[in-house]
Amino acid sequence: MQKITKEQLTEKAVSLLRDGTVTHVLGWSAGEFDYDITPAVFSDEASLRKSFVWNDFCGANFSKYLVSKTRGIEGKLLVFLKPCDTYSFNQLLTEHRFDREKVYAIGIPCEGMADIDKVKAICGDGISSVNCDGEKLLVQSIYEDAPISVSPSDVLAERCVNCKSKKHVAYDELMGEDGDVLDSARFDEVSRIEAMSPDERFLFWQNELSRCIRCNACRDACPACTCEVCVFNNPRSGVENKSPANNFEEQMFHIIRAFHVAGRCTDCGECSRVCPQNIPLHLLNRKFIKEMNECYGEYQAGETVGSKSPLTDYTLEDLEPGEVFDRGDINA
Amino acid sequence: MQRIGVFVCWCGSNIAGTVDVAAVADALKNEPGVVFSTDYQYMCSQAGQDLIVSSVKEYSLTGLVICSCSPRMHEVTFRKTAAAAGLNPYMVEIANIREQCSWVHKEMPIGTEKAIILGKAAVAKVNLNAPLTPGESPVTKRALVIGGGIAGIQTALDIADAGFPVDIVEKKPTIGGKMAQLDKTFPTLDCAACILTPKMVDVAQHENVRIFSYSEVTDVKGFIGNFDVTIKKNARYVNEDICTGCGDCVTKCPQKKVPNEFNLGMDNRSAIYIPFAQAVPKVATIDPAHCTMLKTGKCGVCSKVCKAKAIDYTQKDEYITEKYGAIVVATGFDPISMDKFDEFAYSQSPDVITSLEFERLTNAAGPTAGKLLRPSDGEHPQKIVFVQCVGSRCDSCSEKGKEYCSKICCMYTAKHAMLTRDKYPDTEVYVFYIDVRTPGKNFDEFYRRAVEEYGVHYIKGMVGKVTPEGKKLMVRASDLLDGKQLNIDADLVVLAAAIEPDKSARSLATMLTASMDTNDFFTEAHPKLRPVESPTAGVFLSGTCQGPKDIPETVSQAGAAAAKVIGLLAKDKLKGNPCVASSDELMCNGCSSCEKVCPYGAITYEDKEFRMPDRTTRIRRVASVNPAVCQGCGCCTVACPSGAMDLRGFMNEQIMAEVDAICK
Amino acid sequence: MQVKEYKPLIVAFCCNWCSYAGADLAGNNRLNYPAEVKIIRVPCSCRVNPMFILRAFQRGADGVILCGCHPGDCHYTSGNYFTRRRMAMLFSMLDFLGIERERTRVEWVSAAEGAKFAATMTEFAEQVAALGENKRLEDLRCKK
Amino acid sequence: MKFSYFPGCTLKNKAKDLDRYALRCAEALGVTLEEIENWQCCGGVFTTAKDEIATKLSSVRILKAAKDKEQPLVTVCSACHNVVKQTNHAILTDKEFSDKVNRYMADDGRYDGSTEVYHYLEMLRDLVGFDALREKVKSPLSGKKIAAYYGCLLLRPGSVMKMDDPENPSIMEDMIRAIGAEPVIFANRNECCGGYVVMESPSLAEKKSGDIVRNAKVQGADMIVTACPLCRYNLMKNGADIPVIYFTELLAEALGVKEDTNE
Amino acid sequence: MNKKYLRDDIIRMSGVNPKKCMRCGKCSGTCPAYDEMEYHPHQFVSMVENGDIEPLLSSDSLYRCLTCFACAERCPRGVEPAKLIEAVRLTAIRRQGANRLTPSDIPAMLDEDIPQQALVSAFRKYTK
Repeated sequence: MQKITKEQLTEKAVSLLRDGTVTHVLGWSAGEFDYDITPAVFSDEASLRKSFVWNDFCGANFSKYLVSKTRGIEGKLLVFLKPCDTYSFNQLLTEHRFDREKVYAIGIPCEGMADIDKVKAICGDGISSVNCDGEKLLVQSIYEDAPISVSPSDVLAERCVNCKSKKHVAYDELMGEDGDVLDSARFDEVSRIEAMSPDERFLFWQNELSRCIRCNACRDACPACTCEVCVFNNPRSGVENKSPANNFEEQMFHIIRAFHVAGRCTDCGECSRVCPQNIPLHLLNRKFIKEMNECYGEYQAGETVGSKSPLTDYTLEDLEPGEVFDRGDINA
Repeated sequence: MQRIGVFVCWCGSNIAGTVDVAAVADALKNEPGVVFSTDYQYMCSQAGQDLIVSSVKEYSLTGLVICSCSPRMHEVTFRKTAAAAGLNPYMVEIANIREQCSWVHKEMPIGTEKAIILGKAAVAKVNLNAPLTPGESPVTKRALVIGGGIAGIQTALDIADAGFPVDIVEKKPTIGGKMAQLDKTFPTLDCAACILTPKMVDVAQHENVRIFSYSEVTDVKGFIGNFDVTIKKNARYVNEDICTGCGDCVTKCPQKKVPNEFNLGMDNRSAIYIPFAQAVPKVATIDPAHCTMLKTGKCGVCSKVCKAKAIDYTQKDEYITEKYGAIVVATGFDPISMDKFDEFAYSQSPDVITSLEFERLTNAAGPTAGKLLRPSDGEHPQKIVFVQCVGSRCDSCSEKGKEYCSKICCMYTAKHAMLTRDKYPDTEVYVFYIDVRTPGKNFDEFYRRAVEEYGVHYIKGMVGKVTPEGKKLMVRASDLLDGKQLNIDADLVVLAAAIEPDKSARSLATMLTASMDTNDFFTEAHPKLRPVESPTAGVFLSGTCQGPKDIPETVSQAGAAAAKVIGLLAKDKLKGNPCVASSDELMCNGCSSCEKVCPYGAITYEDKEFRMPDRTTRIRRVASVNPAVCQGCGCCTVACPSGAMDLRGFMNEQIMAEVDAICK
Repeated sequence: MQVKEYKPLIVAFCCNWCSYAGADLAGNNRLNYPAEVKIIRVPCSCRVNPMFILRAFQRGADGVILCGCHPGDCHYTSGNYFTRRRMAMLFSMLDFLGIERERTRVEWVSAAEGAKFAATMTEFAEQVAALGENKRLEDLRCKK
Repeated sequence: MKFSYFPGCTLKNKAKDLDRYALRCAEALGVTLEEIENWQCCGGVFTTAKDEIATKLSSVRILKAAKDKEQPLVTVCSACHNVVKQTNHAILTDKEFSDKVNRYMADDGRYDGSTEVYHYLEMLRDLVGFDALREKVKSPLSGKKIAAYYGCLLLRPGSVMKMDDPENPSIMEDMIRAIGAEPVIFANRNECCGGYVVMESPSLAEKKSGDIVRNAKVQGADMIVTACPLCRYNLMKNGADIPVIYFTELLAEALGVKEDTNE
Repeated sequence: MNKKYLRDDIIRMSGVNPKKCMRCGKCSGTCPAYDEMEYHPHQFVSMVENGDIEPLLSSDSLYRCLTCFACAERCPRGVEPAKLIEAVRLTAIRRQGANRLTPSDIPAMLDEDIPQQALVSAFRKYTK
C-alpha cells in the first residue's frame, strides 16, 4: 500500500552512494519475520541490494538513530524520513543532538504503517509471510494454504489512523509528493478519558500501567529520549531505577518520562508502537500536548527548528495551576 | 561519611517553651552521620558559638546542624561560626524550629515531634553537603552611564569624584537631556539652565569622565565587574577634536529649513547645527538627512567656511569596545505622542501645544526668545487653558494612554500657570484637573500660591473637546464642583502629556538582560529596599528610566546609584554566591533547554572534546554556567531533561534527602 | 500506645524570598497551623522539580503544596512563571491519571502574607485530611 | 468585486440620492453591489443593553443573508452600518448574546459572525483603493473646499467600528483628495448633529447642527458632505447656508455618472 | 424593586463597571447634550454606583442623551457612560405604560424631509 517502492528507494540510495553524496545509508533490513523490521546502516551497494527492505512495517522513526549513527563516520549519512519522522528530525536539531551537515535527508511519502497485532487479530497466529499486491496485504499463515487478503486500512496502526501530518517539515530532497498537515482526531481518546470520573480514570490507568514490565522499550525508541545519561540510569538523580524495585517505581517512571519529554515530544507514537504490553503510552504525551495547546496556544514540537517549547516559555497571563481544572469552556 | 554535630537552641523559652529541646538533641543523636548532639540556651550568643567551635575541634566535626530560629535570621552568623572553627561555611544547615515550629504550635509533644523531623531533614541534607567556595572575579574599575540627562550627569559626576573613570553615552549630539529644554524648575523657580549647564561643564571637564555624544550602546556582554560593551559613535561629519564650536558653519549653511528638535519643531535650524548655545560637547553636527552635500554631493559651504578644517564628509560610524565594571541606565523619558488624543485638536491647531513645547515658548533661548506668543500668529495669548492628565491614569485596556500617574505634571502645570500670571497679569489662566497631586517638599505650598497669590483658575473637571474656530480655540469642559459645562474661547491650550520611557530603553534592556515592567520602565531589584539596582547584578538605575520622577528625586536617585557603583568599583574582587548552577558535562546533552529559561543569560555552550571508553574522542556541545552571572534560582535544573544541571547548595539529591527525611 | 487519629503528612516547598519569609512571619505573629505541614526551603519555586513532588508522594506524603512569590514579584524575575506552567501541567497529568487533584496545590504567598500562609496551610491540611491516605499513586500498578 | 448590499429604509425613501449614486459609482468603479433580497430594517439603532435580543435580529438576518452568498456586506447609511457592525461584533465577542440570537435563528440557520462588514467608504479605501479611484475620476473637483462631516455613528465606538481614528479620521478627506478637491478639516466633524433627539428636543438639534455648520464654514468650507441622512436633515434644517450633500453624490460628480445616463 | 436589585440589574444590562470611574468629568466635559440634561453623564455613573436610581428614572435627561458615544470614546477609564444611560432608560420605558413616544405623537412631529431613520431610531430609543 506504500506509494513509493523499495526499488525506487534502493536505486536512490545506490546512486547517492555511487556519486559520493553519502557514505552510509540508514535503512530498514528484514528481521526474522516480514513484519519484524530492523533498522540498519549500509555502506555498500551489495548489502543494500541484498538486505534493504521497505514495506508496511517500516514504522521505526529513524531520527533518533541519527544521534548515534552520525558520530564517528566520515562523510554523510543518508536517511529516509517519513513525514512524522521529520518532526523528530527538527526537534533533535533544535536540541543540537546531531550535526545537520552529516546528514542527507530524503523525505518519503507514507501511506500509514500496519500494526502486526491488528493483522494477527484478523489472520491469527503463525504468520509466515506478509506481502503486498499493490492493493491488499497478502498474509500467509503456516496453518493455511492460501494467503489471506487483508485490506490495509483494517490493520492501520493507531498512530497512522490519527496521522497528524503528511507534510515533510525537513529534508534535503523529496521523493514523491509532499502532503499537508492533517486535521486529525488524535486528541479524541484523551478527551474521552478526561470526560471520565476520576475513579474511572484511575481504573483505566491502573489497568494499563499494571501491565508494564519495565522493559524500557518506550524510552529506548523515543526520539525525545536521547539523553547522554538517562535520569533513570543515574544513581545521583534520586530516581535511579534500572529494575523494578517495587510496584510503585514504574508508575513514577511513566509520569516522569512524560514530563521529561513534554514540550519536546512530537507525538510520533513510537512509545506505544514498541510497547510489548500494548500500553497506550502515547496518551500520556498527547495529554500534555493537548493541555499545552489549550493553555498556551497551539504548539507542534519539531515543526520548525529552534522553536521554544511552552515549558521553556511563559506569558504574564498564564492560567494558575488550580485554574487548569476549571476551564470548562476551553474544553468545550 | 560526614561527622555531624547537632546544636539545638532553646532561644530562652521561645523554643524550649513548646519543644523539648533535650529530647530533640537526643533523638537526632541516632541519625546517620551524627556524632555529637547537644542543646544550649542561646546558640547565637558568644558562649553558644564558642560551644560550637570547641565541639568542632573536640569531635572533629565536618558538618553542623543548628536547630534554631529561621535561617533568614542567623544563617550568616552560624556560617561565620563554622568558618571560625575551620569548617567551610556552607557545611552548615539550619533547622527552623522557632518560626516554623515552636511559635506556630502550642503543645509540647507536637512541637517536639515536628522539631525532630525538621532536624532529621537538616541532618539528611548536611550529609550531602559539599564545601562551597564563592567564585571570585576581578572588577574592571570603570563605569558606563547610558544617557546624558541630569540623571546620567549626576551619577557620572559622583562616580568620577570618587576617583573612578566613567564614560557617558548619549545618543543626542549634546548631553543635558530634557532638563536642558526646561525654563524654570519647581518649586523654587530657579532657571534650569543656570543649575544644569554648570554641571554639564563640570562633567565635560572632569578628568575621570569621557563623553560619547551622538553615540549609542549596541552590544553588552559579560557580567557584573566584567562587562564588554560596544558603543557606536554615529558619524557627525565633523571632527570633534578640532571643531571649536565657533558656529560659522551654522550661520553660513544654506539649508536652514530643518525642524529644530531642540525647540520641538517650533522653529528651524540649519543642516549643520549645534543644538543650543551651552551644548556639551560644543561641536557642530551635520544632519545627513538634510545636508545637501551629503545627499547630492553639491554644496560644501560649511567645509569652506570652517577655519579649523573640522568638516569631514567622509566620516563613518565608528565602533568602540570598552570594558566596564558597572553599568548605569539613565535613559530618561519622552512625552507620549498626542496623535490618539485629537479631541484636543493637537494635530489641527498649532496653538494646541504640549507642556514641553510650552517650556520652549517661555524659555529665553527658545523660538520666541522667551516671550509667550501663540505659535499660529505670534500674538500674545489672552486666555490659556491647561489640561492635566492627558494620557495619564488611563484604563489598563486603553490603547491610547498610560495606566500610571506621570507624577510631574501637576507641579509643572502649576509652575507654568504661575509664571504666566506673573509675567502677563492680564492673561487668564485655567487649569483643568482631576486631582492636584503635590506630595513633595514645598510642593503644595507652591500650588496654593499659584491659586491664592497668582489667581490661577483651578477647575475640577476635564476638557472634553477643543474646537479650533478661526483664531480661537473653543474649549468645552466640565466644572464638576459647580455642576456646569464650560465653554471657553481660549487662545492657547496646553496639554500635560503623559511621559513614557525613552523608546530606546526596550532594546537596551534586552542587551542588559535587565527586566522591565509592562510600561517599559526598568524594574528595580526590590521596590523598597533596592530601588536603584536592577535585578541584574552590576546594572543600576538612575532617573526616569525606572519610573516618573521630578528633578530632585532624579538627582537623589542618581546619587544613590552612584554610591552603589562606587561600592562595587571599590572592590578589587567580587565574591559570588556559591549556590549557583553547574552542569555535569558528562551528562549534558547540549540541548539548550536550560539556556532558554535562564533569566540572566548565564549559560553558554561550548564544543568540548571527550574521551570515549573505546579511546576515541568525541566533540560534544555542552552547557557551561558562568558562576558570576548565575544568581542561583535553579530554574535550569528543572528544564534540564538529563539532570546534568544541578544547583549547588540545593542539589537534587539534597532536596530529595530532605523529602525522604520528612516523609519517613 | 493509643491509636492515633489520622493526620495527613504535608510537604510544603517554599521559595526563600517570599513564601519562606511569609512562613517566618506567620511564626513571628504566632499564627497557628497544623504541625503536619513540613517546610522545605528552596531558592525559588522554579527550583522544584516535579520529581521532588512525586518523590514526596512516593514516600508517603498525602499532600504537596508549592509556595512562591506572586507572579511578577519573583526575586529572579521570571522563575515563578515557569513554575506556574510546569505545575499546571504536572497537576493536570496527575488528575488525568485519576489522582485526587486536591492533593496538590500552588499558592503565591508574599513575605508580608504570614496570615495567608497560616490560613492556606490550615485549609490545605483539612482538604487533604478529608481525602484520607494517599493510596492511589501506589495502587496505580496494582490491578485488583 | 461582488458584494452583498444593504441599503436600508431611508435610502429607498428620503435619501434616494445616497443609494442611487452609491450604486452608480460602484458600477463605474467595477464593483457589483447585489442588494439583499427581501431585506428588513437594520434595527434603527443598536441598543447597547446586553439583554436586548429581538431588536437586533433583523441585523443578524442581513448578516446571515450575506454569509449565505459568501459575500462581504456593504452598507452606506451611517446608521445602518453602525447597527450591523455592532451586532456582528456582539455575535463575535459575546457568547451569551450569540447563543440567544441563534435560538431565534433556528429557521434561518445559525449565524457565527463571519460576515465581513464594510462601509461604502471602507470599501473604497480598502478594496477599491483611493489610488484606483483617482485614476477613474473623469472630472476632478479641483478648487472645491469640502468639509467632511462624520457625525458619531461612523466612527464610534471606535473599538467596534474600527473604521478610522475616532478622534482624527481621514477616510473621507482622503476620498475628497482622491477626487481632486481640497478637504477642510474642522474639529466638529465628529460631533453629534442632534440625531433622533430632534424629535424630542428640536432646539438641541438646532444648536448642535448650527455649531457644526458654523465651525465648518469658519474653517473655510464651501460644502459639507456626509454619509448619514439624519445628519444631512439636521444640518440642512438648522441653518446650513452652504450645500450639504451625500458623499456618494460628490463621488458621482467626479466619476462623471451624476447625470442620468441612458441605460 | 429594591435599590440594590435595580443597581445590579442596570450594571449587568449595560456591562459597565462604574467602579472604574475616577471622577474626572471628561464625559460631562464632552457631552453635546449637557445643557439639556438635569443629570449629567458623570452623575449617571456615580448615582448608579450609589444605587440612587429612582431620580434618574424619572428624569427627562434619559431622553436627551444622543447616544453619540463621545463620552464612551473619550473616557480615560473605559467606563462608557452612554451604555449606563441606555440601561437606565430601558429600565424606565420597560415599565408598564411608560413609553415615551406613541404612534399618535408622530404626525405632529413630521415634516416633509424627515428621514425614516429618525422615526425608527426615536421609536427604538423611546418606546418599549
